Amino acid sequence: MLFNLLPHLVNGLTLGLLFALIALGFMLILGLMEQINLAHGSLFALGAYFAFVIATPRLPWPELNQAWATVPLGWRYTAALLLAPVLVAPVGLVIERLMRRTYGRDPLYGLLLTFGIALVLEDAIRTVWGTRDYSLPVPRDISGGFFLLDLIWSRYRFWAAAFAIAAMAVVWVVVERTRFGAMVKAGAHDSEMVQAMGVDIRKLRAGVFALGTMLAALAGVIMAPVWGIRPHMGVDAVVPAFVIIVLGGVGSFWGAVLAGLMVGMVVGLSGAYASEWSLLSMYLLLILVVTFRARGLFGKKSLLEA
Amino acid sequence: MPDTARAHLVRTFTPTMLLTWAVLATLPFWVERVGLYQYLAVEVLIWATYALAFNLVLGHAGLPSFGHGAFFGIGAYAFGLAQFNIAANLWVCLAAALLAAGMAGALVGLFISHRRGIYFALMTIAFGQVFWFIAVKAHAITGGEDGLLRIVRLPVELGVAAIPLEDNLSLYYGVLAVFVLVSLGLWRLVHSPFGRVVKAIKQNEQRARFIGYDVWKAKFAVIVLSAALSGLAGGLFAMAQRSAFPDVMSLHFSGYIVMMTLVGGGLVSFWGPVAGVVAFLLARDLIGAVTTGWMLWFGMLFVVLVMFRPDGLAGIAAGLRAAIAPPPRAGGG
Amino acid sequence: MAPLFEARGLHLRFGDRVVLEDVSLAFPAGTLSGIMGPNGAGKTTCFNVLTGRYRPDRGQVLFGGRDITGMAPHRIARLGIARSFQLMNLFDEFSVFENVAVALPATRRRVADPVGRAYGEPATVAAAMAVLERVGLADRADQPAKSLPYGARRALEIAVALASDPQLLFLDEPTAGLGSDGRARLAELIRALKRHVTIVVIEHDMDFLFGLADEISVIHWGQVIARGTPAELKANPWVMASKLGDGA
Amino acid sequence: MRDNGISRRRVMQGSLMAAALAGGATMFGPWKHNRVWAQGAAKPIKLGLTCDASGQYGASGQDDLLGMRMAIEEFNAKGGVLGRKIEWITTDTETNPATATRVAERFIAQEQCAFLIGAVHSGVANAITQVAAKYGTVYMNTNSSAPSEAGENCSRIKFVWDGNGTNFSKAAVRNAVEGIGKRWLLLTNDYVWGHTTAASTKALAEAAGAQIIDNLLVPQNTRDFTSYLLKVQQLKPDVVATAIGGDDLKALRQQITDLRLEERTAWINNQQDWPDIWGAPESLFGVFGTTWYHKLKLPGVDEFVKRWQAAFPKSPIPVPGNVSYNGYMATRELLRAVERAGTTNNGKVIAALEGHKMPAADRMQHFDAYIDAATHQVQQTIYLARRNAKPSDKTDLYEILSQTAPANALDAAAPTKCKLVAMERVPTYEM
Repeated sequence: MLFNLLPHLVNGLTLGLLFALIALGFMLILGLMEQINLAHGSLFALGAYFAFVIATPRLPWPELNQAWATVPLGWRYTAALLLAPVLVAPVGLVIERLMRRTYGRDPLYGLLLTFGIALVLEDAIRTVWGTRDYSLPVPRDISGGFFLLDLIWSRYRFWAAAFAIAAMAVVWVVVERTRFGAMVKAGAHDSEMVQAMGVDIRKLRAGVFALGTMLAALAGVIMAPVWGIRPHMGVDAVVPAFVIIVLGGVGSFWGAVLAGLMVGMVVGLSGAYASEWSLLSMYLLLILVVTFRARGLFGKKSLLEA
Repeated sequence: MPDTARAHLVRTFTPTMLLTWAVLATLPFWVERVGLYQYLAVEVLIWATYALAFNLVLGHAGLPSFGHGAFFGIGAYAFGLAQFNIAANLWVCLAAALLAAGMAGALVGLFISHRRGIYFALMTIAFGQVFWFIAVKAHAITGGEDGLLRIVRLPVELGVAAIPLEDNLSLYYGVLAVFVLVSLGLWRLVHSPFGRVVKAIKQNEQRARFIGYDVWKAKFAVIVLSAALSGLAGGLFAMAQRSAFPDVMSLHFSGYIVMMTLVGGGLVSFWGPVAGVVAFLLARDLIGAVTTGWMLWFGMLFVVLVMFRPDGLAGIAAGLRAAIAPPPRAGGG
Repeated sequence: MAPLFEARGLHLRFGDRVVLEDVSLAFPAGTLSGIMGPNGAGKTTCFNVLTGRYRPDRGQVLFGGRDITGMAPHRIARLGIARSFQLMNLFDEFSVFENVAVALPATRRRVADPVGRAYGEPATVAAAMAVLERVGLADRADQPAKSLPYGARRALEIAVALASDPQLLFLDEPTAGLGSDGRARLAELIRALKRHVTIVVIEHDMDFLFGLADEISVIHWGQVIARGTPAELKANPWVMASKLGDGA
Repeated sequence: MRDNGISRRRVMQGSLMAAALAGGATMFGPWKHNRVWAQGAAKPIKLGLTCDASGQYGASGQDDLLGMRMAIEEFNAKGGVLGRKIEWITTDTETNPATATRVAERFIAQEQCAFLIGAVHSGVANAITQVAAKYGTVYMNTNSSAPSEAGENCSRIKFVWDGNGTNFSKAAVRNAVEGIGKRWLLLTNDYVWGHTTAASTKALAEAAGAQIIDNLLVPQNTRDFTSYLLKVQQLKPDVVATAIGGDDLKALRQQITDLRLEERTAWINNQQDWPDIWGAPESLFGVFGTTWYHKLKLPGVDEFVKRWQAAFPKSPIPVPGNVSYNGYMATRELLRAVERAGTTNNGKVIAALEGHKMPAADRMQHFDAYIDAATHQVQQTIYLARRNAKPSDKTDLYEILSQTAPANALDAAAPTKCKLVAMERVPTYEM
């Protein structure tokens, strides 16, 4: 029994790490700026599409594209991984700029604004790239399968999980161990204090948003080979992201990580043993947990409840 | 102070109300002349009823529900299931739609009426997804994604006579009757003691509690009522569509009703949601006929409205009125 | 005779911070009591425990001999205890009239009525106007609450509390942000109210309180460090030296 | 003119309106018409093309549309039908039944379309059918292949042009049980199409002597199949028969080929649609079904492909596939039926379609096809194919393994489930 269960636990673990990665940027913006960014999913999708354009390659300039196509896939993929988040960041900054009008108002407006932006971006993606699916090519070294526990596993999945851990570690260091992080955390709770420290709060917010956006886009690039690339992928990502945030507790880094792992486990195990319920499982988990712990696992009281 | 007393006495019928009803009552006579069609008019009315019911939570109680499509959809399924399993009678089926959605609202309300702000919104999304998922999944009952088909547009049984609602025109007037009743009822409600207390809770929950109101109970009642009326609209939608589908319960559709209500100005105006529904459905139909990317444009319009005019069309109209004539003294309107 | 309102041995901790420690207070009917203390001393927290916002870890709150410890705020309010807030806490979208009208017992009794007209009865309007008359806002009844000047908002804050026709009225720093004119008028108002209702006032402003209160309790570090009439406290050099009243 | 009450009412409203406006200008709707008729010519015949442009089947719907447009253009090039030109209108049905209902209502009531064509999603097809049935409007379901379309959800006014799940199972299952192995695992999308298809596969496989060791239900919109694939590996079946649709299948395909699981187990898929394949050709796996392929070695195919390419040089998919083919065939046969009937009268057009035989050469398939009078489904050649190891060009993705004659792929149960209403009970019209 345990031997049969083990593969599904391992699967749940890797899946959970990926879920946590998807939720990370969402968590940053929500936890530090107390703004819900429902366009998170669209930024995630944009990251995947930009990576697709760079890696396949499908650059809009024919000559450059031809030259770039001769570069080995490994380099193109690496370039996509590094560049796509940078390219999506300006989109996030535009969203932040638009959102400024909602600061200080009911957080509902931020939610509505980003909902509208998400619809616009999804339709923009559809207009530019069409409704069809694309797949992101992955270098041979990190694709294909390998044997473990007498089963074939996807190599990419473990690579992606490792990458998720690395990304989370970087975010943790930035938020917990740098001056920038300290300012951001202070600014979230007392913007006057930060201004008194001589920091431009607007730049700080833009910085947080840019970071959150890049994380969303990065998650998009990482998830693209697993989920495929299509206009709807944004919604597929933002819904688990918010489930994880609420489950983990708004503003809690470790809450988001733990919640991501829990969701991954629940989805993975229910997929194997009660497959019809696997999509519903995360919502049931959410309702169950939040019924007993109103602010999620590690949530603190927040402005968002007002 | 007779002046003050008068300012707070709200009339049962107002010019806006009568004008809205009159425009809607004559709509079938000119809708085709302006390049539209009867069925669209039916949908406009149904969504308008739904939006008024939804605005009870969003605009009047300040509860941002992002899962209301669930109640609309449950109403639609309940209407069809009652028709097939209980009795093919309009009253029975509409009552079933109202009750089933109200019960679902009560269940959700138990979990969320003590939540606030964004937590409330997130929990409604979660519940909306659960209901949507169940609707897709329980195909033995709902027909799954194929939908619950062959729902009949039942006649209005009045004991001595039965008025058929088979064609779009008569259905339109049937739905109009419901719309008039619902809008009148909600108008009374928002100006009743209960309605004012809910409005007070929206503005300041803590204070409302300290002047002696059971805030959770009031919110619970609002959620149940709004869910039930949304379900009623859903039942009418099942009639119009002759079927019930899970799609209206999806996150997107739950978001659309928020958009319609907000665009119309539900936060500041009782009739705003109706204007929002008209704007949304017309835009969908008109822009949708030209380009498949209509949401791109409507979404941008929505974004601009949220940024600059969160009070929506009603706010813009009020602004225009104020620009033309000096503002009247504040009153219940 | 037992006091109208009594707190016995209240303890409250937030995490590892002790906020209230063995606080006992008693407010006899018909008196005006004051609670004094520096910022962060636990005055407002104490109010919040007394009015049901927080439940104490230990101790008892009695109203008219009845144990109301940990009772929900709306239930406590219905028993006849009203409070105002330090940070103003009004219904901003309502008119001045409606702020008061919604708090009337007559409206509260009809809360379950979803079809009748709110404030439709002449008696309701008269009751609301009477309250506004008492705080001097009757001529502003039709204005939106958010358009009122600061002093008038302070008065409305008290009017909302008064509207429920309480036996006991808690006022949390009613002078906050008021100039000397405003304070004088407020003192006038509170003195007038004192004839009808038992009042408890939290205040920074020692002079304000000394001029009004029958008895004052001084809270510091979550404890009651002194209690007495204004005259007794004035004679207590320790209280005076700590300049507790400073900083209005 | 419609010969029911609608037209009279419309006239009455018109006069009321005219009186109200006292001769005011009439406004026209903003619809994009494809007017091809000169002033004074006979009134054109209008077709409402109900194609998804967004949602799960957006890409397929637009490919479907190209086939329809090609047939219409061919008819217009030779003077239309019955001397009348053909106009068409399309609106995005969003892969959403509620939207499809509204679009169908508009096409019939407002646009006065004589016929409706198009669907990929069975919910959308049902929604359109219900509206069309109310008005008696003849409707061609081009590409929705749920077996229920020709079974319990059949309709007198609807004709189904695609092969369905049962047809494909019949073509594939017996050979696989005998040739590959008896331990079968089903991987089924958890909705109506998946269930009905899996049920028919199960029945056929068991009849052929196979044992179904498990049926894993996969929720719709599943993107990550890892837990199912692990389970499949643990259960070690000989054959995995999938009934996974649309985007879900694309994701599954990609994950299976990435892990090379196709080498360990035999996979049998139901029909695969060309627009779904085109997005990710490298991930084709197992054996699957189709009704047509653009490199079938039959007369007329090459010429048809060239015509299609010339007509739509900007198509995102460079060659026609089964979806576009079905759109073309449905439209062409509908217009031919109008010609045969000599009228647009719906009863006569339906009569001209029912039981109609279409020679193999004319359909560019291996066997003659016919429209089943009992179910209104086109009974046609079913092809099994697999990934082409030696493609002749970048569009040459299939290796056709077999062709099954309609008689051998027939869904025997369908006529017992399908109850067509009598023609007398269908509202009639002529436009």
